[in-house]
Amino acid sequence: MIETAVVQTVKKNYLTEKQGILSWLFSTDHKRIAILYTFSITVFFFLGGFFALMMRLELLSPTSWLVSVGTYNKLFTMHGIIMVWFFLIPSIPGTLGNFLIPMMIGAKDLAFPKLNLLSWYIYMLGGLVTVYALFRGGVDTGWTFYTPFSTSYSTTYVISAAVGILIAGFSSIITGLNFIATIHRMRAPGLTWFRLPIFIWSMYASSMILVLATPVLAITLLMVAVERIFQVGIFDPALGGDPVLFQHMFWFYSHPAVYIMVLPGMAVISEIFPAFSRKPLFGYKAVAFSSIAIAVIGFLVWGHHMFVAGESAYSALAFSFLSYCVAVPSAIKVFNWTATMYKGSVSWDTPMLYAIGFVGLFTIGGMTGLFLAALGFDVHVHDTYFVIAHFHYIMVGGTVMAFLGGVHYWWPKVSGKMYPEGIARLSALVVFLGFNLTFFPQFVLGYLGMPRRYAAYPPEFQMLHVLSTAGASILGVGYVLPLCYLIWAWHYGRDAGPNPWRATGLEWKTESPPPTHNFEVTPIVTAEQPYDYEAMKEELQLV
Amino acid sequence: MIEPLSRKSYTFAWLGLLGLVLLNTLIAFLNLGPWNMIIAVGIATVMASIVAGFLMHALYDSKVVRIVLAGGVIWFLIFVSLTLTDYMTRGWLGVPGK
Amino acid sequence: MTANVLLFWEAASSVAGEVNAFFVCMLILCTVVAVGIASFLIYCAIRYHRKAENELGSQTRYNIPAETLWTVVPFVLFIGMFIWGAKMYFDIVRPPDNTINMYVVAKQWMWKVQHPEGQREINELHIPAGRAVKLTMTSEDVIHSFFVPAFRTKQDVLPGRYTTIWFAAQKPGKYHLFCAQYCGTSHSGMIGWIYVMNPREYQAWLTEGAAEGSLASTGEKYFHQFGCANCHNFTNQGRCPDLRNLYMRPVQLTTGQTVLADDSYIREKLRDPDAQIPWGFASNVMPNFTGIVSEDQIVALISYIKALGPAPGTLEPASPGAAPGPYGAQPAAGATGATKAKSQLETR
Amino acid sequence: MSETATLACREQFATPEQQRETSSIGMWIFLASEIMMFGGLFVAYSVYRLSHPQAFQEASAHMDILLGSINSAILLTSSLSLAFAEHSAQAGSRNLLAIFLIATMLIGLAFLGIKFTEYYEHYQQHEAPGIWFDATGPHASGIQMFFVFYFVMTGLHAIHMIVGLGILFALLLRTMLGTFTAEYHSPILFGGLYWHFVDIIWIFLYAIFYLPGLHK
Repeated sequence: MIETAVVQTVKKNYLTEKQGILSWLFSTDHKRIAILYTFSITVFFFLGGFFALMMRLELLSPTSWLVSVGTYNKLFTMHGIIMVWFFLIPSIPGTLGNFLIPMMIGAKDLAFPKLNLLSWYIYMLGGLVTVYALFRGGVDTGWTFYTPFSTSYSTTYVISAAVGILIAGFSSIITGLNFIATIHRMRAPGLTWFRLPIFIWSMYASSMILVLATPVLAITLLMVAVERIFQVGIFDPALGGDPVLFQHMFWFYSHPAVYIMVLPGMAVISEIFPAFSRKPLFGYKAVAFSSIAIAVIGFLVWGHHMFVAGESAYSALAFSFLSYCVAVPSAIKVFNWTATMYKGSVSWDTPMLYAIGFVGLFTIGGMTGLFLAALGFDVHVHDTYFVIAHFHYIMVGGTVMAFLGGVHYWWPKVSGKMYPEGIARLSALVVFLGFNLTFFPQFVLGYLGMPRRYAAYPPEFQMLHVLSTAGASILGVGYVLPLCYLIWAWHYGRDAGPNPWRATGLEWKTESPPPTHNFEVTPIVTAEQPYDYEAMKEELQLV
Repeated sequence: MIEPLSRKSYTFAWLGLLGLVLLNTLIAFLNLGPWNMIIAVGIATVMASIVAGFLMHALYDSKVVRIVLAGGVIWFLIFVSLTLTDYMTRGWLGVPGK
Repeated sequence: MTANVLLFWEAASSVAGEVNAFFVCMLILCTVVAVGIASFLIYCAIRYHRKAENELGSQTRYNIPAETLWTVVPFVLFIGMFIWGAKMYFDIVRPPDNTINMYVVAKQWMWKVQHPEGQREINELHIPAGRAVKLTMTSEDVIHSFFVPAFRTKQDVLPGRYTTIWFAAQKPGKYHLFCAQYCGTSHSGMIGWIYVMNPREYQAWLTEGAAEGSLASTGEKYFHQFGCANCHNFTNQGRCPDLRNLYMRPVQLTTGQTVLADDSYIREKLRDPDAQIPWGFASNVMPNFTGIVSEDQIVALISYIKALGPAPGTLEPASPGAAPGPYGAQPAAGATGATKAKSQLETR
Repeated sequence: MSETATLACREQFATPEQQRETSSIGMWIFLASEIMMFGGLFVAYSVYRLSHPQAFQEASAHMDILLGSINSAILLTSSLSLAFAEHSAQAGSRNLLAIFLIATMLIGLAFLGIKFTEYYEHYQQHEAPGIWFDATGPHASGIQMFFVFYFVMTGLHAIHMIVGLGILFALLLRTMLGTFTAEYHSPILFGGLYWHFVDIIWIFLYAIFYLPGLHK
């Protein structure tokens, strides 16, 4: 039983409360900041996607034909930097997280609204510095900045890019801090931890990583910048440094960062499955704790990026074992999502299609992770397209699918309008097929021995590369379609009403779009469990 | 609400800290081999606990605050121990170069 | 494409078969699981498709036995994968005794190989089939990675440090050599070929190209050129250690520790002479050769020291038992290379 | 706490108590993040300390132990002074609060003055890597590494000190404007948390940079 008292009809919502560009740029409303984030990450997504498309075109031919080898190196570097730090990491937390966390816990806003706005500005500043590096001629170190290449050999704009990422890192820390404090202290009366939606649990786990891992990235990039500016050997063996130490420090951040990217995706999926099966999420407690387990164990596995990098065999054994341990909570989640559909009332709306696609792709991505965690097998496929395919199945097949699913699911809440269902289902299908055609051949390429970051390659790999490029163009269409029809729907979609999906959760108890303070009266939660569809019975009979 | 400590207890904490700086410095003049570093960092840890516990009121603040503080410290220990595991176990398993 | 698939299964080294076997087993297991999950998703989507707009699903929340099952079973399977993966790892990285020892110096963007017999190759490596070959590798600039897909093995090549890789090619042929770690502009051009030859052809190839003498003899030349011989002149006056019978022997240091005089130790002495001073010797005696001696020259010098063999009056050559260090498996291999190189030295 | 409930709080909070607790958690999370930031440097220091033991020992002997020890005492005293400021704030005594804030800032400035004097000494002795550095002898590269970490870590610490001084100055202004009362003074406590945390970092920096070179 969730009681809310929406007494009077609200004329103004958060979109119409104030007008003018300045009312957006200086807004501390978490919903408006979420919209600001949506604009920015969309721009960065298509920028990063453009680089990816250029790379795929270049790889149509075994020889370097479209761009020079040096340009290709800059393309994959900028693709990685922009997609990881300016799209994937802020994507779901910055947009859906910002919008939904206060609404789901019945709060008026995040704990620190000004910091929230500040984090967007910091993120944009970081983005601008990185784009500056891009326009000055780009960076060619790879997004991993491996030393001593990045510190002593690259002649490109490494410092600008590193500083841009460092700045964006502070934005991540502030966002994470804000979420944790909000979830701890801003919950509505009666909303205990085990009454929270899984979205909140997963975002909490993701925020833990943001806060504890990002500062290590900041300090690592700072050291790279110091080494480049002052020509002192922090990581350069010629001056007594150790390049493997850089890898430890980098992956201590960057492996957990994978979970920063995918946990919010899992958060979205854990909401979509119950809503479109009209059934509580199966194994709620196991799913909740598995999020926390992923966040904690995820910090203990970074050495699996270094099995052939010269780390000790003993260390490699430990990291391999721990990597298998972190796969257990992910497996639990997959089985629980699947079980949620069993004996449900399953609809085929677009968010559900994305969610089912997510589970399929995430399963493939996760299971190829089991291949990679095996020490002896990793020796062969490390730094090949097998790895590329694996993490794209997690990042794109996982996070991006979840993001698109979430955008469709909460679009009625955000905009107050419905999106066109038919074309949305079609584009979900296009994304799914395009994605598989792009990345599945890369598993084969990887096992055949095609190394990553090659602008030119032996001709026997061409067939698979052509397939992959063909898939990429389909995938590109699949991403442009939602952009078009969602913008259309913002103006011309039919009115959605407060709860078009008949879903549970506090965010559906208020108007669409919500009023500036989310709830007219602070809700009091009395339901013993989340996803309380028993309480929906009355509402459903009215339909 | 955090109850204020008395000025007297702050002063005692401060005197204790000054004493520990002195102790740490004096011990550093003795050559104890590898123990020098262990003792220096150990005494520093005791000092840090005094500052965190009394001056920063971690001992008197809410449980969440202590969990957050413990989280920061534990994560740092994870970082340092797993990194050093690599460096200290090179060659343990008889694999050349590893 | 068919050629690809053939290459795919080609087990060109002694460990490749095991990697293929692991791959196939994992592939079968994961396909079964993935197909199972996908079918269940599709079955549920169709079987439980919403019939009426106001329909509700069953409100089951927990099923502890099922949840325990799908937590424990994957974990047990994962442990199995870990054990197999770890076993395979040691098969791949631990070299057998009796390897042919070669040196690789990588630089942007080429592979330089030095055979003990003195042959030098760039972006090519000729090896005999059926013999285990061990490469001791270092880089002059950035990190590279020595990757031979057909051999299913790979190792990063680091500046300032030696790493090793070994493989025993099974049958003659021509195989790709790739640099797998991004190393700058022409990373994709840092490729080469491994030529696996019949042992007899290999011998012929060796004699054809043997123009400048063995690697050890080149090392001897440098040993005089850089003035090493002025101090390390075997008269053992007490200022400098006698380098005979040093290779792969334990050395007691002034600090009381014992280290093994392996390739890395000798390399380190040229780079940072006072880092690990042997017992009974003073520091600040040997000059620092950083920037003076190149990586190529260092491997030649190491080969020379390796070839110097036992000191006069010592009857036994360096034996595996004499080196209780962490690299216990190496001395026999080292000794074989050393005796071979030494015999070449003597014939000169 | 019934009388505090009537006090104003920001609109997203229900009560001032909720606001104080939330901000306190936020501050501590920030400090946990700071632990990891300095933690990265401590990890790197440990690795190089293990691989260049003699060089680090030798380089540490170049530290000015007298100035370092004085600075430790000074910084601890500034923490005491700030603790007194917090105490005065809780007692509602605005004048004492202002006096102790000013005292803390002056002591903090003294710390920075001594720190920069040390930096200048190192510079004059050609111990500033990347700017003016010569070291000879067998451990030159290790000594340079020590000084790189010395400058990066104490430099980052000094930046934190400067930020801390800025925070104290802002708090002082708000004190003079009469913002803080016995009921509402939590910003003073949060400023204090930050300042004491910076103090903790110095305690460790002192132990790893100044002390190892004292014995022969």
